[in-house]
Amino acid sequence: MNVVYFAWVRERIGLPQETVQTDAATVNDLIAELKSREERYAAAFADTSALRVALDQELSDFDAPLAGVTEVAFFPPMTGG
Amino acid sequence: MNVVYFAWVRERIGLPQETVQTDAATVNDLIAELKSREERYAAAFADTSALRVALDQELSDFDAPLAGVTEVAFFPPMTGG
Amino acid sequence: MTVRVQAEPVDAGAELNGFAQDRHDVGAVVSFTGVVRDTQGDLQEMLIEHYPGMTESAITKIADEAVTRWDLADVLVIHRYGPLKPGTPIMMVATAAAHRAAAFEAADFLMDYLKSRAPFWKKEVTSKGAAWVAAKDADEDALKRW
Amino acid sequence: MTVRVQAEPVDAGAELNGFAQDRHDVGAVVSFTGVVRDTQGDLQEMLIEHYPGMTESAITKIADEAVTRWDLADVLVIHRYGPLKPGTPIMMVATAAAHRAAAFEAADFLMDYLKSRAPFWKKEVTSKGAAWVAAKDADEDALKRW
Repeated sequence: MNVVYFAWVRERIGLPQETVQTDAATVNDLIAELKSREERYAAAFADTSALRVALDQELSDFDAPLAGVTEVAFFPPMTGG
Repeated sequence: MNVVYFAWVRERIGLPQETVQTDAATVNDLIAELKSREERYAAAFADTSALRVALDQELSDFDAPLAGVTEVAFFPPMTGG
Repeated sequence: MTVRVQAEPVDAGAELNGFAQDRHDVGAVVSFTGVVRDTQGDLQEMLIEHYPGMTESAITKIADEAVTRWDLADVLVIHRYGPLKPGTPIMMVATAAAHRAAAFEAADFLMDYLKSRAPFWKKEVTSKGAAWVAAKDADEDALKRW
Repeated sequence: MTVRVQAEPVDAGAELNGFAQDRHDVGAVVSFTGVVRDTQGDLQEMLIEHYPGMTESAITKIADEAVTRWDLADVLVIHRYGPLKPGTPIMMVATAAAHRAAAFEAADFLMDYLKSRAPFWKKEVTSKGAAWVAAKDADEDALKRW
């Protein structure tokens, strides 16, 4: 699974994207798995209310299932316009 | 007193402006006086709800007094923009 | 604030690019361009009559009111008169503000008031003849929003 | 409908003049230009990050929604990414319609959604360092209007 990060999420984790081998059933499960790995993930995912997630480039929810998903993106609330 | 006409009011009366000698106290009085003069004025002023009036280039009302006014303008509702 | 009433064509793009250029506190610019519409494909020209003495002062009064109501960095109003070809701009409004809500609302307000309170009258010339454009009740009603 | 995501500068005036030029049923064109604001006079540049795969599709989805809700002749959205200097356009939106209400409302709607639903992130670089611009609750709340 391709996991991509933007803005300060990218900066805290220290890379723009990575391939993650995981059996996580939902986005929340994936986050728990990443947080348990290293401190930089724990820091980036400390407050998920400050984060947004997109599954295969569509905005989604943290309890959404990951079955069939090839790209997960984490980023702060968008500030376009 | 200078009386000016715009759009179809000007066309019905047949001139863009004229000098009117009058003792009319209000706009309504002036209209009554003009209507009594000639058919073209009667036609132009037949329905004052379809007209607007400006006194010295400020939108005003038909019952406004004419004391001190030097220019009266009659025209249909504006269609700018 | 810039208010212009002119017979000459309006280059909306050039006006937009020249508007509020020197203001570093501007984050939002809204423009409105009114264009001569030819829905039936039969319009030869649109004639705009105006009240020369009153026009600029009436527009300036409306623009002053917008500046009072919203925190604007700048306001532009240009309105043409005379004969206009289909597809060409009749007028334009631009507003500049720190944030988008003020710029949008002020431009919307300016248009509603210019429509019904600035002394312009439109006449359409088609192959069937010439006819004055009637004011719409909806345009008068729109003023109640503000 | 035109949607562009680009690193290159946006010439808002040229875009406005080229927009909906061939449509005879257009009476109203509204444009919004978002400009890099430098209220404190200390901004060196603004960096815009985006999500290349998702950006155009997210914007297109928002523009499609606008076309569904309002009777529009055309819609334009251009958004830049990369480093931007103060005073330059970040993005622009334009809407064309027969009447002004649709053009104004659709442009306002597009801006509200682009602000909070298109994957862009702003970072401000000043003499004090670089900081990500935080999303405002007011921008999220603005979506409830529609």
